[in-house]
Order: sequence, then C-alpha cells, then structure tokens
Amino acid sequence: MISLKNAGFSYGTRAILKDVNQELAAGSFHFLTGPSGAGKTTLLKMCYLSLMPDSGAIEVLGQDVSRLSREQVTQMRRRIGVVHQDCQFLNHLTIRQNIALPLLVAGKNIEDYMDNLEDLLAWVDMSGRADAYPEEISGGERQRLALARAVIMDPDIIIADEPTGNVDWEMGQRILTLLVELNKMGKTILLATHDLNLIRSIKGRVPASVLRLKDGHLSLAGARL
Amino acid sequence: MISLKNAGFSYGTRAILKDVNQELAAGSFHFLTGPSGAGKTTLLKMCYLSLMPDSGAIEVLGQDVSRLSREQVTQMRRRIGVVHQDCQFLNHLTIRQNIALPLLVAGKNIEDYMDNLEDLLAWVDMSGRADAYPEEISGGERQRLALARAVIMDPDIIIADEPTGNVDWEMGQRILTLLVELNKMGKTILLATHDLNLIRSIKGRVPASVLRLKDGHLSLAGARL
Amino acid sequence: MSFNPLTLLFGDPSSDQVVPPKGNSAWLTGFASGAMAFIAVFALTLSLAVGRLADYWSLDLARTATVQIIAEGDSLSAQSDAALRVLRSTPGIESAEIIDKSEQLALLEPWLGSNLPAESLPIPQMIDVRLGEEGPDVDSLILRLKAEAPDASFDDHSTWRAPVLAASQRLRLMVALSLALTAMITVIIVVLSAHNALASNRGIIRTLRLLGARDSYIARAFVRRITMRATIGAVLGMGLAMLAVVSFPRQPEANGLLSGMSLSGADWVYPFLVPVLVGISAYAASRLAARYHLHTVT
Amino acid sequence: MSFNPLTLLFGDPSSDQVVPPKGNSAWLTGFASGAMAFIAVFALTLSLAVGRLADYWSLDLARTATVQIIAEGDSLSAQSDAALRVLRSTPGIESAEIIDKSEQLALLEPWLGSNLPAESLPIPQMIDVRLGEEGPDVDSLILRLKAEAPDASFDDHSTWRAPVLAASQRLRLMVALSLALTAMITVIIVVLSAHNALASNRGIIRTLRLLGARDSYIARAFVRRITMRATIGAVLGMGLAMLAVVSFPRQPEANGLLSGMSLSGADWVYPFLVPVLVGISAYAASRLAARYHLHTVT
Ligand SMILES: Nc1ncnc2c1ncn2[C@@H]1O[C@H](COP(=O)(O)OP(=O)(O)OP(=O)(O)O)[C@@H](O)[C@H]1O
Ligand SMILES: Nc1ncnc2c1ncn2[C@@H]1O[C@H](COP(=O)(O)OP(=O)(O)OP(=O)(O)O)[C@@H](O)[C@H]1O
Ligand SMILES: [Mg+2]
Ligand SMILES: [Mg+2]
Repeated sequence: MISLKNAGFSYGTRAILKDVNQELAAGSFHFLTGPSGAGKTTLLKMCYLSLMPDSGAIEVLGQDVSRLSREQVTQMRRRIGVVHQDCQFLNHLTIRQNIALPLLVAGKNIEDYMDNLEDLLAWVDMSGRADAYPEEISGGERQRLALARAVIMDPDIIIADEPTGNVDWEMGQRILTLLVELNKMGKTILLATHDLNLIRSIKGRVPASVLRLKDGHLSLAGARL
Repeated sequence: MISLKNAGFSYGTRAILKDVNQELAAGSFHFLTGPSGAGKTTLLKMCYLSLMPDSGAIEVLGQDVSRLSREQVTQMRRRIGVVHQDCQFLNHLTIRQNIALPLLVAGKNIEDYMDNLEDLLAWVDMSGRADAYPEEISGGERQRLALARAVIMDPDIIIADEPTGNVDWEMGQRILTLLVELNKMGKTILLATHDLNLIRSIKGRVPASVLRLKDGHLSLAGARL
Repeated sequence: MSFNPLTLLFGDPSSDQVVPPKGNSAWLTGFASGAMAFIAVFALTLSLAVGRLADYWSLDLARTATVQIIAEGDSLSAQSDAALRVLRSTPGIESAEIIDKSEQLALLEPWLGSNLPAESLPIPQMIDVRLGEEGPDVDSLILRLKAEAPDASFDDHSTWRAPVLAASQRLRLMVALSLALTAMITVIIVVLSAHNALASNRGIIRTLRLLGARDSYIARAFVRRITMRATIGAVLGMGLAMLAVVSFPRQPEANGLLSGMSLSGADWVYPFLVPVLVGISAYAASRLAARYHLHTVT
Repeated sequence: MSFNPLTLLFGDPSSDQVVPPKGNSAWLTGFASGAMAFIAVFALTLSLAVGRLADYWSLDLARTATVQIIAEGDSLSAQSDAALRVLRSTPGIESAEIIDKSEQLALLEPWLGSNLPAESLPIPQMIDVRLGEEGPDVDSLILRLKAEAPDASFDDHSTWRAPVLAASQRLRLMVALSLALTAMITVIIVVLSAHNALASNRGIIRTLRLLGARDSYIARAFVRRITMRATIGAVLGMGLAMLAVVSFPRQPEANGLLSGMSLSGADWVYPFLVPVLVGISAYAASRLAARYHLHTVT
C-alpha cells in the first residue's frame, strides 16, 4: 500500500528523514513512534501526499507520488483517511457537517451515509454534541471528531497522528478497538503515538508492527516492547 | 491560592460543573484528571480568569474573581503561568520572541531575563529551534514552547492543561521534573492530564494530590492510584 | 481549475457551504464595491453631462457660419439674394437663412441698448449658414461669393471656435480621466478585497484540500461567494447613485449652460454597465486570487 | 483603554511587535485609503476649479453694469460727463469708465463685421460700471441719472445673470455633494478596513490578553499600525493626485472658460487636509474597533 524507497526529506538544511526504506503491506497495522521532533508527522505527511520526498521515492496505492497529476492526488486523498495532529475544522459548520465534509467535497450523496455517520458519532461518544460547533468542544472531543471524519469515506488507508494524545485511557482503548476492527476489514493502518501503553495493549488482537523513528532512520522496534 | 466555593458553570443549559468545592493551598501540587469532555479545561479556565463561574465563587490569590477590575485581572494573569490545551502563538514571531512575550507585554526589560530564557530553552530541549517560527515546529515542540512561556515570568501559580499529551515519555518526565522543581520553590501547580502513568511517576518526589472530575463533581482520587 | 462560468448562475449549492457565510471580509467586499460603484456611476453621469455640454459648445459652433454683406439699398438685397443662391447651391451647406433685422438687433442689445433707432441704423445684412457633416470647400466658396456678391464676407467662426473647443476638450479629458481612474480604482479595490477574502480563509482551503476537495471545487465556492458579494454591493451602490442623480435639482430650460446631472435616452444603459464591470472584475479577480492561494497553500 | 495620542508619534516600539507586519488586510487598508485619498483630492481640486469658474461667471457679472447713452454730438458728450459724475459720486460704485469706441466695435465684430464704417455709425456711448461689494441703491441711481442725463439707461445685467447664477450654483452643489460623498466613503472604507484588520487578528488579541497584556497595550499596537498604514496610503494617494493635477494640460489664457485643474495660492493647503482627515478617521476608527474587539474577545 505504502512503500518508502530511500526516502529523504529536509526542511531547508535540516535533514529530518534519511534514506528511509519501509514497506507497509495492504491490511497491515503499524505504529510509528519516536521522540518528539523526530519527524513522525513529517513522515506521515509524505504518506498522505502533503509533502514530497527530497530524494528517493514513495509509492502510495501502487503509484509513485512524485508522478501524480493534481487530479490523481485528489482522487488518492479520498482513499486515505487522516487524523491530523492539529485537527483543523471548519468553524462555521457543525460537528456533524464537519464529519460529512469529505463526502460533500467528493460529491457523494450524504443521505446514503446518514446511518454510517450516526454510528460513528455514537462510537466516538459524540452523539450528544453533533450539533455543536468545533469551537465549543473539548480537546479530546476534537480528536474523536477528527477520527470520525477520517473514516467516514471508508478509505483504504487510515493514517492517524497521535489520535489519543488528549483522551483518557478508556476512550483511547475504544479508538484503538475501532481501528483494529477497521484493520480486520482489510484497511491499512498507520498510527503515530507516544503512548507505549497503547501500543502494548494491542498485543494479541491483531498482528501489529512498531516502527521507531530516530535521527532520521526508521527501525522495527516490535521486539523491544 | 485558589479556592472554589460551590462553583458551578454551564455552557447554555449544559451544566459542566456543579457545586465544586476545593482549596488549593499555596505551594501545593495537584493533578486534575477525568474523562474527556468532563470539564477539566473549563475548570482551569475559571482558575486563570478566562471564565467566570455561573454560581458560587472562586478566589484566586486571595481575591474573589468576580469582583476584579480589568486592571486587576491583568495584574493577576501576570502571576499565573498557563499552558493552554490548544497552544496559541504569534506566528510572525520566533520561538524565542514568543517565549519572551509575557515579559514584553508586562513592560519588563527583556535583557534581564536572557539567561533565564536560554536556560528554559535548553530545559525543554528547544535551544536549536529558538529562531524557528511556530508554524515550523512539531506538536510536541509546541507544548514544550508553551510550558517555557508559562514559566518565564516566574509566576506564583502554574496551570497546565495536558502539557505532555504530545511528547514522549522521557520528555514528559523532564517536564514533570521541571514542574516538581518549581513546586519545591513554592509555586502552586495545577496540572490536567489523562496520563495516569505520569501521575504515578511523581510518587515520592513531592506530595501531590489527584483531583478527579466526573459528572460535574470534583473528588480526591489520590488513594485509588 | 477550469470550470464553467454558468455554474455561477445555476451552481451546485453544496460547494457554497464550505465558505463561511459572513467573514471579516464579507462586509468590506460588499461595501467597498458598493461605494466604488456609487462613485463610478456618479462620475459616469457627470461625464455624460459634461459631454453633452461640450457637444453643445463645440459642435453647435463648428456647424455654423455667417455671411455678412455691407451695402445699401437695392445693392444690399440683390447681393443678399445672390449670396443666398451661391450658398444654397454649395455642397456641404445644409441651409442658409437671412437673419431677421429684429433678431439681429436683439443680439446686439447688450451693446447697443434696446432703444435703438432700429430702422435708421445702417447695420449689415447677416446670413446664418448651417454646415453639413462634411462642410463646404471654404476657399472656392469665398471665390464664388466674391464674384456674385462682392460686398459679402464669409466667417466660419474659427477664431471664436478655437478656445471654446480647447476648453471643452480639456473638460472632456478631465472627466474621462476621472472616469477611467474611478473604474481602475474600483477594479483594484475589488481585486484586493477578493484577495483579502481568500487570504483570510487559507486555513479552510488547506483543510478542504487535505479532505480530497478538487481545486476547482474550492475555487468555485469562493469565486461564487465573492462575485455575489461584490455584485450585490455594486448593484446597491448603483441604485443609490441613480437615486441621487434622479433626485438632483434640475432646470431643463437652462440646457445651454448646464442642465444638472441627468441621463437621457440611451445613457440610461451606462450605469447598468457598472455592476457588470464590478461583477466581471470580481469574478476574474477572485479566480486569479483563488488560483494563487490554491497554489501557495500546501 | 485610555492612552495619550502622542504615543502615536513617539510610541514605544515594543508594542508594535505584537501586530503582524503584513497581514491579509495590510495592503487593503493602505491601498483603500490611498485610493480614496486620491479620489478625494481629485474631487477637491475639481471643486475648487469649478468654484473659481462659478465665481467668475456669477460674481464678475454681478459686479458690473452698463450705462448706455443714445444721443448725438454735444448732447452725447455732455450727458456722458454728467452720467460719469453721477456714477462716480454714488456710494456702492467702485468705478465708471467710458468704453472706447474701438473697443466697443471689437465686441460687435461678430455681428457687424470688421469692415464697419466705424466713424459713420451712430452707435451709442457705453459706460462700464464696476460695483462695490454692496452695490448701489439702483432705484435712486436711476432717478438721479434720468435727471442729469435723460438719454442714459442703466442695465445691471440682472436678466443675463439669473440663469448663469442658477447654473453655477447647480454646478457648485453638484461638486460639493461629490466631495462630501467622497469624504464620507473614504471614512467608511477606512473604518471598515480598520475593523477588518482587527477582526482578522482576534486570535492574537486573545493570546495577548491571556498573557497579561493590558487592553490599552493591545489597542495601542493595533491603532498605531492601522493609523500608520492608512495615513501612509493617504499621503501617497494625495501625492499621486497632486502630481496628476499639476501635470494636467492647462491653458491659462482661457481662464474665462476653464483653465483646467489647478490650485492657486491658499488652495494648496486643502489637499493636505485629506491625509489628515484619513489619519484622524483611521485613528478614531481603529480605536473604536479595538475597543469593540477587546470587549467581545474573551
Ligand atoms: N514547516 C517546517 N519548517 C521547518 N522545520 C519544521 C517544519 N515542520 C516541522 N519542522 C521541524 O522538523 C522536525 C520534525 O517535525 P515533526 O512534526 O515531523 O516531528 P514529530 O516527530 O511529529 O514530533 P512530535 O512528536 O512532537 O509531533 C521538528 O524538529 C520540527 O521543528
Ligand atoms: N464554548 C463552549 N460552548 C459550549 N460547550 C462547550 C464549550 N467549550 C466546551 N464545551 C463543552 O463542555 C464540555 C467540557 O469541555 P472541557 O473542554 O472543559 O472538557 P475537558 O475535560 O477539558 O475535555 P478534554 O479532556 O477532552 O480536553 C465538553 O463536552 C465540551 O463539548
Ligand atoms: Mg508530530
Ligand atoms: Mg480539555
């Protein structure tokens, strides 16, 4: 689904990623961890086509990202659900409208997805807040809202950047369970987190690998947890 | 330092806090925990004079907050250092300038604080990024920057809303150590967090109490950890 | 980023939702384009009025000439008839009429007084000549006049015309310049406020992009909203300006001097071009601004 | 939120840092105030030029009169002298001069031709009378003239004056209205862009507040920045407009008709009032807007 081939990236002269090689197979579940400022968000941004590698290549859904037309980028983004670290919403739309936004911009008929939408709201425990506006909800609620928005389009790949940083342990488990179920349905999951307990708690539920980013290099850290 | 007396608060008709009574003594260290959406941020906002209680009273630094003039509110804010959950910075200023902002707006001579500032930058491991702009730093770096800004004015009270949500365990420990040292210097600390491991890790270093907010009520949860 | 401008009119309402209905810049865009439309319509009306005035001054003078015959008695009337014949048979001359003595005296009144001994004055015979679009061949006309009516002299007012013509051309230039400037400023204000509207919504553009919105979808939503605001503002501004123009005190009898601000006949069409101009520039400006912001937002 | 306006000039530079140097709205504020200053100066110059023109038309006519004496030979010169004496001794009359026959004939040229048998014409004697500010008591003057010079008639041009006066007053009104409108629109545009500048920086206001900034500190920073931008824009706009005015083609010899756009003497002061007006409105508007946003931001 996603394959990084000697991918490198720098902001100006600061090299963040150096020769990263990694293959994320379809239907796999990966955690991405590493110290703050290591470049996790940067790596995820390359996977969701928001940044292009400086060197090497990245293939997403079988296509080299640097060779995509704008239209292809758009089409591909509709197949990737993303929870951004700084969850951005449209403040003039309600929670429900924000969750439905990917459907709207893709020209889907929102009526067809209403059940799905209400289920999702219930899953992230936001049913009671669906008609509030983004500025009226708490930090953890924003993260849950972002997750709901990421999965509404039934994407092939789900990329989540620290989706549990502001929620309590129970809610974190609930979110993880949702992701595990989606993974079981065949979706590829890439989840950046600092929370080692969260990573440990998945043991025995799905086969997940843990990638550790440090000093610009990516290594498999599964054994050490 | 802070005392809540039958404090109640609602957003519209949704009651968030009901008859909260709590006394935070000078020099005490308190964790505030509770499920996402329980009202932690709301409670903190009342402590740093950003919201007023609907009923009951809140005293901060010995004064009833509802009786303060605008000038008194300003003076009081300079004695309270806050790490907001959504860290807001001035994007046209550098990291260093952002950290120095509370000094600037209080009319202090920034030269006098230069050593302090560089020490703080080093403590939160941001020395190398001090001339970057807020939009060029990572989520965890933002939180560390916010903490540095909160303590630069040497405040009497430090209120931190989820200051470790986006940093790794080592950085979280480092931040906690900084707060513990500030507490030992006599500052009152109020820290909202979901991370029970963080709370557990303070045991034996300073006497800290854990407040648990649920269904609008605040209870002491120290014994249960 | 290509899309059918017709969607502006029929549009898919869904894409509108993604633009905040009232932003910081909504009022500014609407009001600025309204105010500029107001000024533009005012300048336009002024320009039309001045144009009419200048036409009156220059054209009227340019298309008249006078023939004056200084003689007495029979010779005078014979030469008058001869001159009239010559003039009427000259191509380029529309009409030639003897000016009535009483009419002539009326014109002389301010200098000679009204109690003139009218009949006793040996004042010359004047012939009022109206020239056609093309005008006659003046040199050959003078030769022929000399032959038929030796005491006749032809005066095409060219010495009088020059300064009036120059003045009216200066006035025209001045007003045309003001009009051009107003139009230019209107367009720039609309461009800047379109740019401002998009700049203050960069966050929304970024979010929509990442959610898989096409550039054309985002552009369409903004372009429609901005064009609407600017056009509605301009229509209101135009309406107010027209109201002001219509209710302006007017004195139709003084039309030689200045009949006030007014629009006549086909002139009523021009003010309506102002909101069209504003609409088109808002459309073009917001498309360009959208293209710019869509390409600089990552 | 009270602070000394003098800090605008001397200011503490530190508080400036907290306002983004160039925001979405910086260009808009500067350009809009510049453009409006340009239009205002243009309108002002036009208004001054039209004012002079109207003065020329109405005042000049109002302050002249003519006495005409129809008589022959000795009677004529005797009556002329008598009339002159009467006129020169009448309070409210500044001067009275016999119009030279050749001058008079020059005026009559277009109607009578240049080859007039000058001396043989029994044209009347004309006296050019200049009236003072107040003007004479016309009725008693006419009676006295009748007594001393029975063939003299007094004409104060009132029939000619009325339509010219009416037209020039209409023109004045029109231009004054345009000027007032321009000033009003300038102020509103400045107010709106000050509001826009503050609205797009609400996040900064909120952050500064929470960090312990006084309202007056925040207001000062924004007010200074916005006032500066608007004033600099207005100065540039005024400069450009003055350049345009100065380089406008002019024909001083045609001053009766329209000497072009120009400023003379004390008129040069007025354009400088435009940036002052803009500066003051920007200052007031941004203070009000700052007060508003500081009170609505929590
Ligand atoms: N736009 C940018 N320009 C310059 N440097 C940047 C930019 N964005 C991020 N950086 C720097 O690149 C490094 C990696 O950032 P990134 O956001 O990828 O870190 P991260 O691993 O996600 O950290 P965290 O866990 O704190 O979110 C950081 O040091 C950051 O300061
Ligand atoms: N401005 C607002 N208007 C209306 N409701 C609000 C507003 N701000 C917060 N709320 C609601 O009040 C409740 C408490 O919010 P608060 O931010 O205090 O929660 P929290 O305990 O900090 O949660 P988290 O751990 O997710 O940050 C939430 O359900 C939230 O949706
Ligand atoms: Mg990150
Ligand atoms: Mg919170």
